[in-house]
Amino acid sequence: MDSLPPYAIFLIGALFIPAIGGRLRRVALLLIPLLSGANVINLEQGDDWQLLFLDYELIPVRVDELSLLFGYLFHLAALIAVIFSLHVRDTTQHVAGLVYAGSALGAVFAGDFITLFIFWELMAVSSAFLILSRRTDRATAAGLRYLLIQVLSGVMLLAGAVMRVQETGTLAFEFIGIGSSGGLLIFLAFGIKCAFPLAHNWLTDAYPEATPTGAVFLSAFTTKVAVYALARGFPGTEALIYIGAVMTCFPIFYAVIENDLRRVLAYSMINQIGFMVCGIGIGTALAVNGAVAHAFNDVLFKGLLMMSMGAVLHMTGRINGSELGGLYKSMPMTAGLCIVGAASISAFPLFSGFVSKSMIMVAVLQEGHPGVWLALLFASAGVFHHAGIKIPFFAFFAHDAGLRTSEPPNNMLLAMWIAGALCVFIGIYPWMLYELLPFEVVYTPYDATHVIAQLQLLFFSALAFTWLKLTNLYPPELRSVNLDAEWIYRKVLPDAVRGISRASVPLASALSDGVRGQMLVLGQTMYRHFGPQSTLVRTWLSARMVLWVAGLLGFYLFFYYS
Amino acid sequence: MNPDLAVLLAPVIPAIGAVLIGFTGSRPNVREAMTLATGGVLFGVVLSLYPAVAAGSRPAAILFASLPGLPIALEVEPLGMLFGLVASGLWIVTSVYSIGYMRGHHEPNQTRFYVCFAIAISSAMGVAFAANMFTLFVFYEVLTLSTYPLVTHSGTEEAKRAGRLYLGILLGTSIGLQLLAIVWTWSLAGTLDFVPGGILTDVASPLVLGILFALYVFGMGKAALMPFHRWLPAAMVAPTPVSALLHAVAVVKAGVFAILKVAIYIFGLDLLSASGITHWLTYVAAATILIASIVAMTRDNLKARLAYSTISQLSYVVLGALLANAWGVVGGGLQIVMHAFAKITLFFCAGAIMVAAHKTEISEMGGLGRTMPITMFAFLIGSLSIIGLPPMGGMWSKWYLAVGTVEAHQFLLLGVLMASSLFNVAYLLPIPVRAFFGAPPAGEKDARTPAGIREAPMFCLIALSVTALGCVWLFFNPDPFYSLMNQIVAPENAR
Amino acid sequence: MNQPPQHFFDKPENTTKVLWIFHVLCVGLLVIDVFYHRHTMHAWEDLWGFYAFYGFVACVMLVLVAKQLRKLVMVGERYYSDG
Amino acid sequence: MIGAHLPALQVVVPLIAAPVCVLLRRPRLAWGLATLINWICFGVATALLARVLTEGSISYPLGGWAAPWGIEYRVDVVNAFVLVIVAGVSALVVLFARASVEKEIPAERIYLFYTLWLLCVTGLLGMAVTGDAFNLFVFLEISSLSSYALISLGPERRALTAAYRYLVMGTIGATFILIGIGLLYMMTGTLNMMDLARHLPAVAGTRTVIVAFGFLTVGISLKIALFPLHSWLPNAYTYAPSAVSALLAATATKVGVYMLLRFFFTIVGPYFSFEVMAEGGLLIAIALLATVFGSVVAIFQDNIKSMLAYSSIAQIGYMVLGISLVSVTGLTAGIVHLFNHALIKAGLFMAVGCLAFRLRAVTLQEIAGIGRYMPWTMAAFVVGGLSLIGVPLTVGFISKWYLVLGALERSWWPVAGIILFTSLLAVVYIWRVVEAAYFRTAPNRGHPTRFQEAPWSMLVPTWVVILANVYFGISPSFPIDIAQRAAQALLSPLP
Repeated sequence: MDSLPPYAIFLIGALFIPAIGGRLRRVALLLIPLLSGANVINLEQGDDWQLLFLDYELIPVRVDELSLLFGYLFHLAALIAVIFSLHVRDTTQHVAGLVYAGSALGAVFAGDFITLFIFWELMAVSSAFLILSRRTDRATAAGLRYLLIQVLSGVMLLAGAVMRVQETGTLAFEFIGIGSSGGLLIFLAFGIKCAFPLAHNWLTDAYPEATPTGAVFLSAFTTKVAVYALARGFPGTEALIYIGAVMTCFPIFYAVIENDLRRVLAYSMINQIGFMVCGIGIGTALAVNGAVAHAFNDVLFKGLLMMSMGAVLHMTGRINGSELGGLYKSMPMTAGLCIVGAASISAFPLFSGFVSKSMIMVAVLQEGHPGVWLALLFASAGVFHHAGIKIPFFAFFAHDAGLRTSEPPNNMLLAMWIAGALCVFIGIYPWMLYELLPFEVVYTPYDATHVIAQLQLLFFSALAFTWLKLTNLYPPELRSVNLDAEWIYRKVLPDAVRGISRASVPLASALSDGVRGQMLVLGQTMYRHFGPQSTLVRTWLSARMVLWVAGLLGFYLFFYYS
Repeated sequence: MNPDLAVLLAPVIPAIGAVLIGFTGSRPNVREAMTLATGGVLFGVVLSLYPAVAAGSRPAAILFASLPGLPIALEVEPLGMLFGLVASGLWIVTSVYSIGYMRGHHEPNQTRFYVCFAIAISSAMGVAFAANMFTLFVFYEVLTLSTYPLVTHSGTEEAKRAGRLYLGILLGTSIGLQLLAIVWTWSLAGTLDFVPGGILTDVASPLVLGILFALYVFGMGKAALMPFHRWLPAAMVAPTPVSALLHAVAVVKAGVFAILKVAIYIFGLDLLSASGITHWLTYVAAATILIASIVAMTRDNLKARLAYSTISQLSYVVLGALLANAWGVVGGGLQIVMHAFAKITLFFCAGAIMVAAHKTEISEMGGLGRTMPITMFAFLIGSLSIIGLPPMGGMWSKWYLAVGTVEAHQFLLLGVLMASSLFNVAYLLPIPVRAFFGAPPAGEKDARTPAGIREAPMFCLIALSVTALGCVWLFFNPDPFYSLMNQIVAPENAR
Repeated sequence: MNQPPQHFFDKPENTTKVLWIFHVLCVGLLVIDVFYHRHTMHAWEDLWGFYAFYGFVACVMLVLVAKQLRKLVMVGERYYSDG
Repeated sequence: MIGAHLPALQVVVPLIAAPVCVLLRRPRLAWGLATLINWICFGVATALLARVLTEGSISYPLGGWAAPWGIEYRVDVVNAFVLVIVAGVSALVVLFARASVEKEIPAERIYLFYTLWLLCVTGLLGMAVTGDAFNLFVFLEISSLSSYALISLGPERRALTAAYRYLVMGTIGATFILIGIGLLYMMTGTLNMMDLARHLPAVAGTRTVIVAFGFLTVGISLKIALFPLHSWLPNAYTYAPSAVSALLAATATKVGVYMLLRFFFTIVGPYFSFEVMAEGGLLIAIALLATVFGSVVAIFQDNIKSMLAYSSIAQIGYMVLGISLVSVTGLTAGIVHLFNHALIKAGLFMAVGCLAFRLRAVTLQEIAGIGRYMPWTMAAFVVGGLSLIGVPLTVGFISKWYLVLGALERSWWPVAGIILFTSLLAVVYIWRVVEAAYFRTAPNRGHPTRFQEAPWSMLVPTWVVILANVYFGISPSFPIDIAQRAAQALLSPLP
């Protein structure tokens, strides 16, 4: 065992970054993912680490196809994100980004629940700083909400893990299944991180509030770790098929009417994860391969889209569709790369999304879920509609908003170029990706049926867009907030708490006043009866004392006789 | 050093220290040196006991014979070792901190402060190493009385009111309930010695045992179990080092420590779990955890919020004892350690903020991270440890407590622990987050324009950094404390 | 007088040209469906122009439903921050 | 040679010394003689106790007339113990008295004071030592009359009315006792206690004996100020000279309780007293009422002496409570509390005497902030107060321990609860003093010289008593052994 744990270089590097300044820091930032990548390339399957800690047998590193694939992917993502954020002069963001990437690596290589939990929570905390670093009141609030929900996921994982240890006697993170209550809790914990419906709002709430560079990190890791964890623990769980289908469909409605383009991307992210979740739920070799491959591609194209929007935000300071437009004039290269990302997410043939999403679609049909298949097809059309067309259209084309700027800094462009190139490369030559997948791939994406069907779907979706746009049926971009499930915890609950506390403050003070009053009355009563002037205590006349004595004697005698 | 002698010295050294501090009161530098020296020697002595105890031996000493069959005696067992280490170790740090704080804050009556502090530590050592319930009770009362002047240090009307409440609740519960329970135990069992496995097996009906146990649990007023918690927020009028060491470590932990002791060595876990007499009490502890957390959220005064947080966290230990199984006890014991390090850090930070920035209200602390980065970072670490997030030691205690609840099939309690973690996030993390990322309150110069760093006094910073690093260290190295606790629940595992 | 540089879509006729090309491509794709046999896994796929119509209808539905959704969920921008 | 006559010497020495004192006239000389005599008495009492402990009961026929016909002095463990208490306290208080008396009493009356003192001591010792019922009445009158006079010497005019009331009530009490003794004599024809005890069972249950029992109960209750016949006591203690308060509070009621023990256990016998007459239930109810009433009223007193007086009423309740449990533990508690309460109250009244030496009046208003001016006095008061509360390591705790234990042995745990509850009330009234003395700012005191510490001649005896509180709290085996033997002796059937 001559290699380091996959996450070590990131975490150790993060410790030293604050001490390094200026140009040297950029070199160090680049070196970290590269060195770590070299370390991971050397890892062989079965290079597991074992550790006896507090009488628990831990497996801090477990290397197999699945973890290795995500290991490579996360290095790639980290490298791109680091390059994209090289220009930033904010130690917090650099450190948080590195710790975040490192703990994501730790999570996918974790072979036991304790290790998984540790990195799960480390991810939550470190990623929150990427949101908080935006340093606006909105971002601070959103970051805290984000953290709260991530910790909720963490504690559910902890609770589930503890129950599972009691049920099975082992901490090893293998197939779990939802048959036991512990398994169910873990499932829900993964589900929160995976943005299951009704638990998805942390994503759409927080990611758009992150820093331009932070969002790139965020889009790469958290949900993908969750997808990995589902693929490891719950492949073939039927519920996931339907959950995935819902996840693909409902966000696109919100995406259509959402104004903040990064929030549109956040919704589309849920939509893409839905495909993966669905694939994991199907659970066949093809489906899981497709889900994992799609996760791989999603990191790249969603990263690319996030980066292009980040670049726009960085250069113009705006991100609402209603305030943008016509930027292709001053940012042509960004526009072009954005379109590459859009094509990839929409699964245009020759772009990366096509080679992975179709695997899931085929698997769904093979396993006999036509309804789900229709839903996914609808979502595919929809994703093109809102991510493929809406994002580039409203940002770079549409009505010229009069913004004149320039291309973003070179490091941003470079990062986007790398991501774009990879999207196209995988789209054209998917075999290298297929090699890495956990199961053997016997699937060919490029045949006439697939290509033509996909083109038909996409072109007519686009046709619908142009028709709606030309007839002004298309809803205009409006500055607004769209209520979603978060309404419950951002509005209903706080209002209820406020209402209760508003009602209870007078109640509590009345109560405490009442108690205080009662105590006072009690004190006064006691004083009246036992104070120096009370009947029992004040100096008695001798005659009265004698009377008492006589009375008592009588009482005693009576008592003795009876 | 001969372990038996070391046991004897543990309460004696700080008592001697108190005298020396009193005599050197006119020369502050000598006085503080004396405090630190006493702390160092004490910690050395306590530490020297560790190998023997970890190896399974039980050093003991008799101070003097009191009532027939009931000597004031000391004996070190693993749980006491754990508490003794924590209290004596953190005393040194607190002393360092006190030097910075008391001078920076220009507090009066500093000699009285240091003397009482030393006496309090002396009695905490006595509580930790008590060989029987009677000895524990004696030192417990000394602890109460010696900390009263610390609570009322400022001498204001508010401080006196708080002092009355402090004394009233602590003496009231200990005399009214705990003493009754002790005498009762004596009359049932004929002994009060702490014996592994307990001394009450087969001597009384479950009903009697249930009442007796409740008397003990509520009689330890220092554990701040609701409804006997009010003294703790009130005691926050004390100078911050007092709040830090006493109301996060020595005093409050003496309470929960005593409950654990009673559960393990008076009743015995088997008896407790078999008779099911603790069941309803677990809900009291759970309610305390939740209600105190909710109240903490509504407090804007930092120390008040921390006080309610302490109330909540203490009930974790109580819960651990009430679960009456091995894991609950391990979790409870670890929680004593983990919470001590984390909460003392938080109090140190609160005091540092008071000294350096003259702020007590949380709503005024926006943007403070720019002027006091070290302090606020330590605060963040402490908060994470309280919540139970890695890489902080607090994670391990939460883990074992969770295992304990599952072992006892108390899934509701598991839910309470988890919910409490979320509450902790909600009331602790906004403080450092707004300090680092929020804007300073209106009317203050915007700190985004480069302002000079105005950190707390150096002594304060050293102390709070040490404890914050302690939180991290405990994540990687909880084993010294874990193995102690493990020895209690699985004696065959003594290392 | 500093004339701002002219860009491609600044001329409406360019937009029209692009749209024309696009419409032709659409028709072409629909026509292709007649000339080749696709290997299908589900009967619906065999319907003529299934993917094309499905895509069109789906998107129109999506937008129209979303417009209705707006009536339900859209609130002011300061909805949450106003407490 | 002398050894054989110790019982007689115990009474005769002070009795003869009293008129000598009148002849001396000079204050210092009178004091010197009184001191000497008191210490001789103490020596005699100690020697008697030592002999009784080693050799068993001593019977001493006065004037050589054998038992049933002559007057027998009979010393067993019970009264030897009482003798030591009375003589010891008196010996210490008389040391204290010199300075105090010179301040409070006009010089020309001081020789009278010491004469009365010696007479009072004679009476108290005589009551304890005698084995003859009528002789007991005689000594009762001696002690009572001299104490009325002692009280009336108090510095305020109200001392006269207080003494007058005491006179009226005391006389009624003594008369009742006399009637009771007379009725018993009527039925048995003997006045010797042992003889009475032998003859009474034959006539038990007759109306005359029952009536005698009633008169004795009420009479003794009056003398020991058992609730509700307490009303003479507070004013008497409050307005008496400081030294007298200390002497009477520590000894007079103790001898009264001894009288109760003698009549109920030795003469009438526990079987008749508690089984036939069911005296136990009645006494417990009254004793509990006394403890609660005395404690509550004490809380509302502003004059510290009357606060202590009411506390005495409560403490007498404890003793009677212990006795009426009619078990070895209960009686041990009652008897050991005789001893302990003597130490507590003597110490406290002496500390208050020190305060009175410097202040106009010993009220809470007057003592504000006095802790800074009279640290030793107040420290003594605090330790005594802790002992009164029953804090561990003081004698007060030992008493409470046995009382609660006794109650629990009988499963009367509400009684145990009330005992502890009244301890809490004691916390409240003691704490009022502590707070006033230490935590209230002193009024502007005109003459700094007036507010010095009390003279050492007062402080030293005070501290001797206070330290005895602690010593016998830490190492209580001496009083407990004796009390246990006494309890067994009282409960065992006659030889």
